[in-house]
Amino acid sequence: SSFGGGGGGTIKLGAINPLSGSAAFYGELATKAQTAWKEQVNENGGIEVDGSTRQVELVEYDDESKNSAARSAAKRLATVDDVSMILSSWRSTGAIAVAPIANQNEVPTFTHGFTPQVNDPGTYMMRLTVSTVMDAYPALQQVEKSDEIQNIGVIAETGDWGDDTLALMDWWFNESGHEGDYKNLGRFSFSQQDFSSYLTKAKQAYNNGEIDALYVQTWASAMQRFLAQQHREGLHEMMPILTGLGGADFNSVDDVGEAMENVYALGVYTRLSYADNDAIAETISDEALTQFDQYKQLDAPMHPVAFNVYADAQISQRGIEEAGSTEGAEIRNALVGTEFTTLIGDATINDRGQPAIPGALIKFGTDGDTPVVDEVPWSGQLPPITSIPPETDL
Amino acid sequence: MSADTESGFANRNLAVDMPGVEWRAVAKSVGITLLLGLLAAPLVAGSSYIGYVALTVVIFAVMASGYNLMLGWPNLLVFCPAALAIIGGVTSALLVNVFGVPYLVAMVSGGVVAAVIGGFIAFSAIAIGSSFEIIIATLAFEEIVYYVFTNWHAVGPTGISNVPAPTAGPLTFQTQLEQYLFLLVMLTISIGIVAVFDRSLTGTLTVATSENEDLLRSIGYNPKKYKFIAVVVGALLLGIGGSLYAHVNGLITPGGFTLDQTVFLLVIAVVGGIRTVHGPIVGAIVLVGLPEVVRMFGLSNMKPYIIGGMLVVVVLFFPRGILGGLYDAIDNRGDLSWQFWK
Amino acid sequence: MTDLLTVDDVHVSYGDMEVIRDANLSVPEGEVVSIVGANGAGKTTLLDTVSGVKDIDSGDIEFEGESVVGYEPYERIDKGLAYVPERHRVFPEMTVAENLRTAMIPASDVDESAQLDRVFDLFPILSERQSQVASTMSGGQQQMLAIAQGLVIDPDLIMFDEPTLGLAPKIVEDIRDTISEISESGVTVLVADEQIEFAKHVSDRMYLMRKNTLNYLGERGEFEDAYQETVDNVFA
Amino acid sequence: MAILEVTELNRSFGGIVALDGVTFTLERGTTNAIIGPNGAGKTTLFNCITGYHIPDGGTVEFDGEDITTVPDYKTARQGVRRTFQEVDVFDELTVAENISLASFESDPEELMELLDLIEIHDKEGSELTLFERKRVSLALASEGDLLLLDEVFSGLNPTEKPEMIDYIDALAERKTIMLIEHDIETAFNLADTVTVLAQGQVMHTGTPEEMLEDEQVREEYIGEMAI
Amino acid sequence: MVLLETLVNGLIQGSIYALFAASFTIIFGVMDIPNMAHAALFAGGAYVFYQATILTGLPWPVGIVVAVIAIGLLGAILERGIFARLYDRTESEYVFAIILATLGLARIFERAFAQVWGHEPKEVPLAGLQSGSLHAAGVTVTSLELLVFIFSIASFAFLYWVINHTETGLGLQAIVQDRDLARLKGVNVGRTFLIAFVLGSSMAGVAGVLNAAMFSLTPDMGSSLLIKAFIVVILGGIGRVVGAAVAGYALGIYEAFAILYLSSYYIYATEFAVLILFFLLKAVVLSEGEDDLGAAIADRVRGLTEVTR
Ligand SMILES: Nc1ncnc2c1ncn2[C@@H]1O[C@H](COP(=O)(O)OP(=O)(O)OP(=O)(O)O)[C@@H](O)[C@H]1O
Ligand SMILES: Nc1ncnc2c1ncn2[C@@H]1O[C@H](COP(=O)(O)OP(=O)(O)OP(=O)(O)O)[C@@H](O)[C@H]1O
Ligand SMILES: [Mg+2]
Ligand SMILES: [Mg+2]
Repeated sequence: SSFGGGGGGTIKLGAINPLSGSAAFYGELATKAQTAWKEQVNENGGIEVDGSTRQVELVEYDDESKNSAARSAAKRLATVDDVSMILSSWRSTGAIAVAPIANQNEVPTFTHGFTPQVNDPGTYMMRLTVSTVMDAYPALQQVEKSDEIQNIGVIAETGDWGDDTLALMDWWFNESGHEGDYKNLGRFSFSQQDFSSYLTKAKQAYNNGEIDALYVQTWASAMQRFLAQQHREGLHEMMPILTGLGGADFNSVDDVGEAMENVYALGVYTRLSYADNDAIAETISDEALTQFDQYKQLDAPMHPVAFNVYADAQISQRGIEEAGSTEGAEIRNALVGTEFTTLIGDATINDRGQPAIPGALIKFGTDGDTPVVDEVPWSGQLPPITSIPPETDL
Repeated sequence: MSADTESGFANRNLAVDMPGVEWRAVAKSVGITLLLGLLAAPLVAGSSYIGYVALTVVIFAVMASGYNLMLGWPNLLVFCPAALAIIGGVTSALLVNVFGVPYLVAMVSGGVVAAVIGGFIAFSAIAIGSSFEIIIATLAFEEIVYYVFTNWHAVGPTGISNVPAPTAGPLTFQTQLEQYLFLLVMLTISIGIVAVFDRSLTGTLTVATSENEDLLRSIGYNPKKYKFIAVVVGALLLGIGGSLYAHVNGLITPGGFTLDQTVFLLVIAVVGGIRTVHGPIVGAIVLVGLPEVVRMFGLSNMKPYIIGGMLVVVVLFFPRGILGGLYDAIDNRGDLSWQFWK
Repeated sequence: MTDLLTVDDVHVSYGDMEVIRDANLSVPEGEVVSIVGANGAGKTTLLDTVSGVKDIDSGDIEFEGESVVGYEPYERIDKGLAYVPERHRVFPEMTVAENLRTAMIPASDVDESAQLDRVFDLFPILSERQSQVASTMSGGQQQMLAIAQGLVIDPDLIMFDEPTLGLAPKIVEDIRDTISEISESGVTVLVADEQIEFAKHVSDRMYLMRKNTLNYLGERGEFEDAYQETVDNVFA
Repeated sequence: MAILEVTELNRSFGGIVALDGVTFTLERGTTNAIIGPNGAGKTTLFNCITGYHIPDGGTVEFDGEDITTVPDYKTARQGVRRTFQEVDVFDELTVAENISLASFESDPEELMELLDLIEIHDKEGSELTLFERKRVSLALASEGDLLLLDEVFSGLNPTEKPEMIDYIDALAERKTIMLIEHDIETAFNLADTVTVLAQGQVMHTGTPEEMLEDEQVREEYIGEMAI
Repeated sequence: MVLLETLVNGLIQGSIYALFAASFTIIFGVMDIPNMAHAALFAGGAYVFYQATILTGLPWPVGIVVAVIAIGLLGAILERGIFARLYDRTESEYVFAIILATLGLARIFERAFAQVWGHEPKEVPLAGLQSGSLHAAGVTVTSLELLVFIFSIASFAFLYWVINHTETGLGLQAIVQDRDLARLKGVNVGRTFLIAFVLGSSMAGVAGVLNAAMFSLTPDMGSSLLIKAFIVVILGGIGRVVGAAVAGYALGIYEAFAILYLSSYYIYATEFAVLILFFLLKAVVLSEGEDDLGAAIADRVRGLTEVTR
């Protein structure tokens, strides 16, 4: 905004991506998706603000997968670069570190952290990303519906997401009195390489009739390792594996091959990758499919995480256009409560920054050794859930 | 020549100086810190980004000063400064948030709790003796602290947020400049503590422990005592640094105080100059500032190469760190008048 | 009689400080030659250069008729040149047996067990303490081990730097006898020592190292007087 | 009055018996030599007296007080000081700093005067020659009433030895001294009494003259060369 | 039944620790180089293999050979270019120097791997071993797991032989204890250290290939194993090959059983607490002048029985 008013100035947007460190894989995808989006927007003239179209300038910083770096990046974006919005910030603890700066400086910030901690009313931290609690919801629905699955074993990460998951299980089965029960089979660390001992424990519980299925809470690459290993040990032949986003959205479902057999996973962005499957296509709106077709023309990664980042950018653009301003507070007002159509479908964001987005529970099978969608036991809008016990029921 | 030496000796009158603290040297160290710190204050005004960076520099300088006390004087390779810092930070944040204790009291309590834990660490490290075993045992301790905090409800993996800004009686340090001045005072006090230690018999004896324990014992000193003091005082400063971190940033998370942070503090101490009073300040400026410079030149992508390369270069060519190397160069030139600020 | 070792016009320095100036030395095969001199005179440095631990600035060192300048210590040892350094330096955390085995690494063709028997014969305590860690041995025991390390490689020339340091008088006598014995068995010996009495006793020839220069004092029968003269002149 | 009384001292390391019932007494103000073969236990004896090692059995009394289990840094304060067989000084400190560190009551300058260290007071420990190091380590040990000196003459050349004898003589005027020495001539010159230690046991005690006359001592330990 | 399976799990987990720790034993345990970039060499081997086999299409044995050569060469460059300049520093300076320099290198390597091959986790098939499996006594293991187990045992056996029964091994110990004396006593100091470092690096490279085949390949694949390797080597007793092997498997087995029975957050915390207690205990049991824990304990026991007799 240093260029002053009128149509000449660019709109500055920030991005805090992990380009190194443990989350670097996501940072890499985010950069590519955001760059493709920016180029597309600028080719079309830019973002329309208050009658004039302005070009987009992206300022990106590496948060090194560390909170302190994320925080100083946010501070820099807010004070030195004076951006109108921050398109991405990663990890839950990263979001917590960034939140005060986003709020103080009134910079709406899209986060990919899953913690409810930044979801105070009026927050500038927004997301289209599923929270840990939303993550497990469709799977729990499946337990409710299914006659075979009554009791589930739970394997969760150490740390806050795992805590949230177990708290949800506790609330669902014990407090809310839903049918069935869960058994905590242990916590593992994200960097874990070997899951043999957990698998042994799960097998034992299954053989003793204590559980009928296994819920695994983890994210992407760890989930990939888990699935590969349970498949090697033949666990999928005995019992279904239930999981959230991690099971469907990791790098490439194809890599895991046969291991996807008998896996139930939450698909949100992944649905697009399976859009040629009829059952899946039914869960996606036509408008979303059109937008996705346009996305495919771009030089952007065909990866669920990239779809999510792209959708964030889309919503940001609509927000700015809707607000007719590059002022953070006005953009936020425009974002909250408005229904936007993105390539992942229709979505709204509430005053706590939480989204309501479409999703589906996908049961995978295999064709030879390529995973295919077997059926879609559940689809619909995932409601915003901001705390445990959940304030909103499905 | 010999007359010269003798008069030199008489001037130094070391025999008398040795047991006490060389207060003038301490005053110089403290004065320089305060002076240069105040000169930098205009940069911090407003809510400028450079001011924000300056706050981080000062906080890390305080923590690294504490760590330097453990590494530099008794040469103990204690590998858990981050754990001590977060113990101080969490103590102080909880005291203020939960019990409404005044900030200064909470800060000192944070330091004291860290110092007590530091005492246990010192005790164990001294008993263990072998340097690699000390490294691993303290690293293990750091992991335990991490597990305990992430699993403790009062802290958890997402840490404590909404930690209020530091206060002193009626004063609240809210703006960047206020916080900077407060931090500068704390840094000056820390530097003073390190300088007193350095310029006292205790400091000399602590250095001697790293050189030859048997000899030290044979002349009537207990090396364990001096190592213990260095680690405990170091832990005190780390705890206070952790408290400053929590309250200035408003947030403290266990994940931010693991091995990475320890390594960062180690790098600050070594790059600045182990066993130099001002080394941690120089190290903090370089290591907190460097990424900003890298960013300014649009070399973010190259950062791991730049930082990694710098470490290799420092190790190969400046084994005593920037300040240590500078002092050596000045010493070698034999120009004693320059040593006034050592 | 041929010279097994000759040192020709050798200059050595540490940094800018020249510690050996123009040294000339010849050690005839089968003889015991000693170098005496005060602390810091440069004796150790000279032995270091012969062993290859320290490089020379100029000059030549010939062993068995060939120049060894530029050869690494392990190459010289393989040629039969052993060196027992001063102050009983042994590998502290190795046992006695490992210390001896290590010493034999560079010597390619020795009969290991025969050599071990020989040194155990000489120092029975080493045989008893084969599995004791060297650093826990007494000072004198470590010195015995250091000497044994030199002997086990069955050298043609063995250099001793202050071999009697810290040894009890009785053992000193034993060492003296050993030196005579190995000399008789055809091994050439070069000793550097401050203990003139000891040197006098064992040597066939003697050199005096003084202020970085090496002076030849003469053969047995001559050097006593020559030494006394120098001592009177220099140290008076 | 006896300054040091050692009674039935035992110490072994694993299977190695280093001290085996050592008993002796030192009179205040005397100079005493300990001689004996290598590995006899001489250094171990010093280690046990000072509390560097705690003996397995037996007692050490210093000035009438039992110091058997008192650690070395405390016995050093009580007045038992020693030098090490490997000559030790603080390499990173200057001579003057070294000495003032070790002096509680005595005047460091006077001590430096006595040991001719004034000239080199400003040199760092690492820059010293062997003889200088020996003098500094002697100075470090000089604070006590009882000085235990472990082979202070070894490695000194014939011109330095007499100087060292002078220094020790000067100290002996004020202190009780016990020295381990393999140089029989020097030891016997300095000592009022001589103790022969062998295989961890006291073989003989007596005056130097008596030792020289003792057949067994001469044969097994001294040999003919040393005299 | 479950016990047997858990034991097998522990052995597999232990094999992975052992696999990494074996190559670290020679570099850290014997040569005293706390190489923080060891995990990068480990991942590097796997990337070279990945490049050679998957991307270039060479057969897997060639891939292994290429990985061994490439990482060995990298090790040689590091040893000559950096470590060799640090050996004559004083002990604590040396430890600082190595830790910092190798931390710097680790960052550089990780970044370079990420830039060349990307952050995306890679599947690295190795001769179809992942899918082959063996069943016996109701326990299933894959051929790969079996191979890793055998390979880690073989690595330790090989190291044991190198360190204790070859001149290189003896020379290596001599160098570590007193570099100058070793040179003087005729150890070829430069060559011995170079050989040992190259050996350790190549072993790390091969271990990396196996690890990537078992799980997946990322630039930071070895970093969580590095701290375990430190623990294993130190627990085993610096420089003791058999000790390190035992410690590696013990750690794996402990974790397997802890998951089964402790079922809590505290598996790792207890692991670390035990580690600290072990060091303290060792410090208490070993009095001055002793350095062999086994001997010291035997000594204490002997002392007790003598008293009671
Ligand atoms: N590594 C070194 N660096 C610098 N100077 C050295 C080094 N080693 C020896 N010198 C110097 O070289 C000179 C000769 O020393 P050298 O050790 O050869 O003497 P020496 O005759 O063996 O003495 P001593 O009888 O004490 O063993 C001395 O002045 C010494 O200070
Ligand atoms: N820490 C130890 N561990 C094992 N054995 C030891 C230890 N310390 C000393 N010894 C043994 O105890 C015996 C006595 O050693 P000590 O050092 O007291 O001998 P010394 O009389 O001083 O001999 P020297 O004249 O050679 O110095 C020796 O056999 C030695 O090997
Ligand atoms: Mg010498
Ligand atoms: Mg001794």
